[in-house]
Amino acid sequence: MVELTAQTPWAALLPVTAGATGLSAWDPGPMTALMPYRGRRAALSEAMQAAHGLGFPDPGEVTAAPPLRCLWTGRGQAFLMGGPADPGLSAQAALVDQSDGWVALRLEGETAPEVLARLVPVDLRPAALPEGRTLRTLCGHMTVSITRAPEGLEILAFRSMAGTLVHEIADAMRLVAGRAVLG
Amino acid sequence: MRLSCPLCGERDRREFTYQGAAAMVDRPAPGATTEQWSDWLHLRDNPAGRTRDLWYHEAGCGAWLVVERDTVTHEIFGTALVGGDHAD
Amino acid sequence: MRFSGWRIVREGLTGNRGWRPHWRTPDPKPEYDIVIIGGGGHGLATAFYLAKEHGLLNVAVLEKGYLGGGNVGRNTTIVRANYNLPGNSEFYSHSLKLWEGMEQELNFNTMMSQRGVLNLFHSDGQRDYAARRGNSMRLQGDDAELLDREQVRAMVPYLDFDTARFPIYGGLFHARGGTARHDAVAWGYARGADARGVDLIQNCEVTGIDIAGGRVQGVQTTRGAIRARKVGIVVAGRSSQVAALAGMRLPIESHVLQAFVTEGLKPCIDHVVTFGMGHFYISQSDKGGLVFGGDLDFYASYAARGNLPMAEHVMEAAMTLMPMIGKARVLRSWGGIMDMSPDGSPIIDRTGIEGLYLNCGWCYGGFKAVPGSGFSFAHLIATDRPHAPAARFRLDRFATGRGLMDEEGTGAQHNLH
Amino acid sequence: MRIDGMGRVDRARVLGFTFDGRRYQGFAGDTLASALLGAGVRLMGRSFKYHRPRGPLTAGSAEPNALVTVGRGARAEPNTRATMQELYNGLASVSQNRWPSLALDLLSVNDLAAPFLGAGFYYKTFMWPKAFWEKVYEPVIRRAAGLGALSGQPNPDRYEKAFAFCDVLVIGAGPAGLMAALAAGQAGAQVILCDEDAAPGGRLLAEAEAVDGRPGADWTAAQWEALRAMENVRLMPRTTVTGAYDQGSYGAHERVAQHLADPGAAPVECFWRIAAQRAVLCSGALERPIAFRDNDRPGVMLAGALRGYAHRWGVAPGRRVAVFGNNDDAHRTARDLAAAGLEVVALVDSRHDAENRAGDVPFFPGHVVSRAHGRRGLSAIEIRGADGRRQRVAVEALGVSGGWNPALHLTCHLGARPVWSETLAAFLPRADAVPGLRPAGAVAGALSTTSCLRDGAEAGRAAAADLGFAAVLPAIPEAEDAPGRLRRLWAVPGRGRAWLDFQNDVTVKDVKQAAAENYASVEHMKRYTTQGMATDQGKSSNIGALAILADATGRDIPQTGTTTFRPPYSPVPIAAMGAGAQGQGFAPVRETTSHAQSVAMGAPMVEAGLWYRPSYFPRAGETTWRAACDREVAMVRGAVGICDVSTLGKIELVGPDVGAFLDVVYTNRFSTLKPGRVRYGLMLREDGHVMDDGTTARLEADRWVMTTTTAAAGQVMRHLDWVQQAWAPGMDLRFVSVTERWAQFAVAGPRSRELLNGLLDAPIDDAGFPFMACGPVSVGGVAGRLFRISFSGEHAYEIAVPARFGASLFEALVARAEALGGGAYGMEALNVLRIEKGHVTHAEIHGRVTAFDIGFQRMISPAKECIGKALAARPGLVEESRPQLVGLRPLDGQSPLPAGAHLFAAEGAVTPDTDLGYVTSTGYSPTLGLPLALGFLANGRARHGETVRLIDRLRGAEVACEVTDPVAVDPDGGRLRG
Repeated sequence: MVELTAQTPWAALLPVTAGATGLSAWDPGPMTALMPYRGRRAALSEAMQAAHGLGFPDPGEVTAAPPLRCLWTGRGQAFLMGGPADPGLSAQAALVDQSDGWVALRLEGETAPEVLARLVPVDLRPAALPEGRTLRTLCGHMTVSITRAPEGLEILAFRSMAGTLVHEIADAMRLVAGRAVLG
Repeated sequence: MRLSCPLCGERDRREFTYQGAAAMVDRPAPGATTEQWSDWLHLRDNPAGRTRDLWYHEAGCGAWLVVERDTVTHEIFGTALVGGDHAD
Repeated sequence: MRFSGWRIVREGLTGNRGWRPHWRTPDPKPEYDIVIIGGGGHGLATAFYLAKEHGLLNVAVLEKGYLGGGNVGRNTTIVRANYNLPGNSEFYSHSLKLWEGMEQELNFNTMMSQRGVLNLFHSDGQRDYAARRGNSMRLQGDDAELLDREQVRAMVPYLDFDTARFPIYGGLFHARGGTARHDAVAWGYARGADARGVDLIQNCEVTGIDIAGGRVQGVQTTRGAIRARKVGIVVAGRSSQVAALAGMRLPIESHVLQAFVTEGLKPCIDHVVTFGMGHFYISQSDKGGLVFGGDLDFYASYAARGNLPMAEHVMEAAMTLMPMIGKARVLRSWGGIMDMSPDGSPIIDRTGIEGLYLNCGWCYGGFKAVPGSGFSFAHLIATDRPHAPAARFRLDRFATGRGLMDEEGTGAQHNLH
Repeated sequence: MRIDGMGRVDRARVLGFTFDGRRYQGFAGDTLASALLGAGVRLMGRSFKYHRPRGPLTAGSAEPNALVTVGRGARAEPNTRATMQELYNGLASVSQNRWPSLALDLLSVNDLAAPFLGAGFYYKTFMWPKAFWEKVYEPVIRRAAGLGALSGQPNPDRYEKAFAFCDVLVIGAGPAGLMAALAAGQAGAQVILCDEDAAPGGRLLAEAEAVDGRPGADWTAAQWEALRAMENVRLMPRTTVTGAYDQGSYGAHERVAQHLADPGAAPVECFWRIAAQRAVLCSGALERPIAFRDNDRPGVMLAGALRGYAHRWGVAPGRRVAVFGNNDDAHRTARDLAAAGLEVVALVDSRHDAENRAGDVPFFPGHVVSRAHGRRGLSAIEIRGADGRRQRVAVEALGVSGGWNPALHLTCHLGARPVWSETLAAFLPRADAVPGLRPAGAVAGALSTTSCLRDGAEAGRAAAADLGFAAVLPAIPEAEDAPGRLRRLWAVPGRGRAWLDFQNDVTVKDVKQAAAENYASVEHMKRYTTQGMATDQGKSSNIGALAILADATGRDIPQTGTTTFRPPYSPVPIAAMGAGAQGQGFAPVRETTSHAQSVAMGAPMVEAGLWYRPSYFPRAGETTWRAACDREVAMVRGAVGICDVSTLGKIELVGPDVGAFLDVVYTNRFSTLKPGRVRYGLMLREDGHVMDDGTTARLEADRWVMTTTTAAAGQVMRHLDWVQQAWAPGMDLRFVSVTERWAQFAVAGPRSRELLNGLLDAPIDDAGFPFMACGPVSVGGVAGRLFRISFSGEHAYEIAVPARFGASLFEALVARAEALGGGAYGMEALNVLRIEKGHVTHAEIHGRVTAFDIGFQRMISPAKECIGKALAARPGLVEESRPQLVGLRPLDGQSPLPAGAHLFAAEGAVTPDTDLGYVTSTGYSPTLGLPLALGFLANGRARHGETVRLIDRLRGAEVACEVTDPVAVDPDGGRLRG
């Protein structure tokens, strides 16, 4: 029998540190897109509470029941992360496996919002994006999901674009660090 | 230019894809004549002033929006989800 | 007054006191044979050719602002005949020939500069389409040359051939294409039309089109009613509003297209160069400014100004294609209102109303069309028969599906161009 | 020259620099212009048209004359305003637009020919002979024109773009801006305060006056520190707000490190996109000159600039100075210069009733300066009285003040026109010109420092209060409060040329000539004379020019109107607005899971949209791509090939109504598809033309996966979202892209099943997995999906596994394929395989073709509605004369068939009217041993078997071809099913 090995090509590119920020990868584990059927959002949320102890998030919201988290990711859509989704949820929602589809990065450090301000057209400072909030937007020319976690800003992007994503964020980190030297 | 997405809040225009007059929502019923179809697809009021048009929050939540705005001043009066609140 | 080098010397030696108005400022007469609504490039050229080619002199051009104040004065000045599809191909071919004789025809230096238009391609697929287009141009009798990467490098060595995201595979070169001094085109036609007796009436907005028995009777304006046997509408950027005065709904959406110019620089770009993987085209004016543009801002607008995302896209395209212009500074940006038709091609046609003629839908290609459009529209108005090179610019093609001219292949419906 | 005891430069820090190769010294805090003036240099540039010698007119960003090139080699910055460039040690600068040298410029011969080079002269000549324009006249004109030169090399500097967000954006850190920021900041609003200058203070830096009992500069420094201490206030010096856009968007250009010899790792410049809920515009006012004969001599400058050079930098263009004005502010200049110890030899005031406010200086009320003397530098002025009597006074510097124009440019960026104020003899901004933006201070017409402070504070308070902050008006510091008076004077009548637009050499005569030639609209005058079109966009000259035009055309100024101010306020480098795109940054790179291995195998990677795909996999001994391609095709036809097809869009659809939904978006019916089966589908745009094609598999009763082409994946997703949200909200289905989730590989060829059965955890057979079947499989314990579909026309599969296993699976597949006599194949082979099978790609479905054109008319189900169906039935879209998809092969069996060639009848003329079609795809078929092509031919389906001529004039090809069915290999599909 063939043995397939898991590979994440961006592992070789990370971590990156520049100035006051650090960029690293993290493993989001199983990810399931939850998309409630028509009129079933509340029912889905209840079923999720029963099965996982967290509800379906409102727009921009993250619900959590460690190790599980559920990130709002779009109109009628959220990603359950940190563990598999209860198959029973499929009575209320379309469930589609998204594992492996996304590269997950974390940007840590006080100047993380300044770094992403080079790439992201949304205010990511803590006052605008506090912990427990998430949003969909652009990072450079790529669509991303950005969430504020206790450790820093988490960025999900399409797996195939991992190289560009790392490169562009690392570049921004270096520019911000370069400015800091100017005083 | 900034648009308010009902789900995501105020966002830069670069997150949105434009799709023209909101009249496109009112697709002719089955059985309409070719002329009716052609008029629907091609002819436009194209107002210099208040209009309703379609925007897709492509780099955001994936919602299609009807935006009411002014084509001369670019003032925006309001945005709403196409198809209503069927699943947000 | 005939212009020439001798005239300049004579005036210079006598204190430049002999210069006379290039056109009169007439009051509108109560009646004309033909009223042209719109004193832009197309309208002025139409009036000029009505007078010159058809001997029709009892003509007025009504302009709500100043002559040449619309898109003829706010474009990137590119002239070319490098279209692929039947309809566009023969029309722009004819138009280019008129450009080539324009200065002598008008006795006005419009600075038509046939410095060559180079359309770059960046993949095998784009090369194939460039070849198809180039063959259409050759077939039409126009020039086209397919250059490989090394030939492109020899011609425009300042492009980024080594590190750009989308490598340059080659280019389609159209040597007879180039640029012209945009304002001068409007002024030249205005002066020529005026000299032949056409009344150019500025600050005169048309507020109504009088129709009786299915036939046009004249127009209402801010300077009074004017009777006319024939009325031509040629008002890019306001086509829907003026057509609505005649009860018509057009297949037009109005969009804003931005353009940019840098500070003056010593000569560094000798051709018109266009990028194939993003929206960017550039040339250098005789004054030294880099003149460049991109795509529509992509939202319906009558504001003649744009927003930053498209401006940034254009600058980004510039930087990936020709990083040597990075230190050139953008001096000014502006916007024009484009008549966008569903398939991206224009309309020159009769309407359902007798004596009322329509010229619109030039999208972002109107400048190079100025002489051809004026010539063909004049022919249509004067003879009531379409002029052969413009015969495919029919208003009914969207209803019939015949002769759609979707050059870009993005779709013969709105908002896809 | 330096003025002892004046200026705020740091005389302890001496900085060396060069100008045109000569070494000079300046001080920390100098600009290049102030350092040159300090070193006794007045001549800094040449004008555009007449190459007149010029010195600085201003001390700021509106400078039209003192433009130089700073830096060396590829880092050289042409057209840098010497008045804005901060001095650093080692700065190298050179003058521009002169040859051979600044002092001796041969093209200044143009100035002697000026009578022949008036407004618009070039429209009237250079037309004969016809061919001479491009060959003779234009090259000469181009070389003479232009200012600085680009280096011609790629830009080595780093630039960035960034976004910023605030409640209140304050534009300008002069007295009004500082107070506005303070008021809004104290209220708790998030504030951004931008100023184009390196140092805050605006005019306060250029004045001697006190604010709050302290020197203005000291007061400014204290305010700045107070603002810096506020967490909610962000200070952005060296940042010009360049444009106002919709909904409170602003562009701003920051010169991050242009004041340093070495930027280090920092960007040199940054282009900001600022989103602000409210803005306060405190951009101040710009002084305007008065035109008189030869008023462009080096040493003639704006009075406020002359005063500023003395106060801020302690320099002057010479010891003997004069001041000429039509207003009280000119008196202040004379007073301050005298106090600085300069010899003020004349204060000339055009107002006969003016009172001397300058103290003990020679005063000439009711006089004008009618002429300047001294070619390369001012040596004397001619003062003329009301009685016409003239006197010549030797001076080295003259300050001119014609009044002040509010710097209202940003308020016009959204299209609003300014309003003429008779009282101020200036245009003022409309209060509602830019929604959310309020002009305050001098830009709003406030005349005294006190009124600026008060207006700024009130505007800052109001902006914060408007947003719900509890804002109070800060205490207004005490300052000068004397409103100035002014009597209009635009140009001094008289002989000779009097300059309006210094850089473009537009004189009063030119404007009058334009009017005489009926270029009477202000836009006509501008475009005809080039007034206001230089690098300063007419900041100092526009109002004077239009006043002269108004006079010449018998109108007043409001009737004449203004030209339009447009972004940017001051020029922005392309590299800043396009930051990040140089090289690879223009678009993201998408890599498949097999990317690294394909590269390792030597495959050239080619762009496919944003993706990279392998072109071919060369093997030892293969010297051309064709050799590799032929071998790969043969491999697939004879054994088995592996191709990464992960770039195709994959959309997973779930729910009871998916089938019904697909019936709407596809032309053919999908609701009847059984679970475990796959169907090919065609999508139309609403205009009846083909949008995309691909297969959709019904994995389970309620679970489907659609594939799109690589190119159209985004468009199809947008389309599906549209159809569902707009037209099918009642249908119960949900979908999401899974393109990135699955790595998918084609396993194609007669030995494909054999390969798979050596790999899959459970073998498959034809009964369980017939053509167009799909189902779950397990590979080494990993759950995957298998589809029996074929683009190559062979017995083939596509196998998908979670992306993390993609690289590993690719490796295993290739190894096993090679063991079976096959291997990996790339895009070239893929293309040949599909051409042999007559399968279309976007080369054929290029947006202008219909289902009818590609022979798929019967795929438009007559039994149901679908998108595009109604308009696909338009008569023009189903006519037999339309070009239809055909196959082509050369009659001689060997001539290549270039794509892009056109098709003509075997005999007859070759004209646009006889054009029958064109070639879309081409390749050499190793299977058949001859070139094949696909193309579109008028009435093509009825012409199979006929001969047509392929003509490619670009590449000199003419080939007689046989028209065939598009399918050249295995037309009955036996290999697919076998």
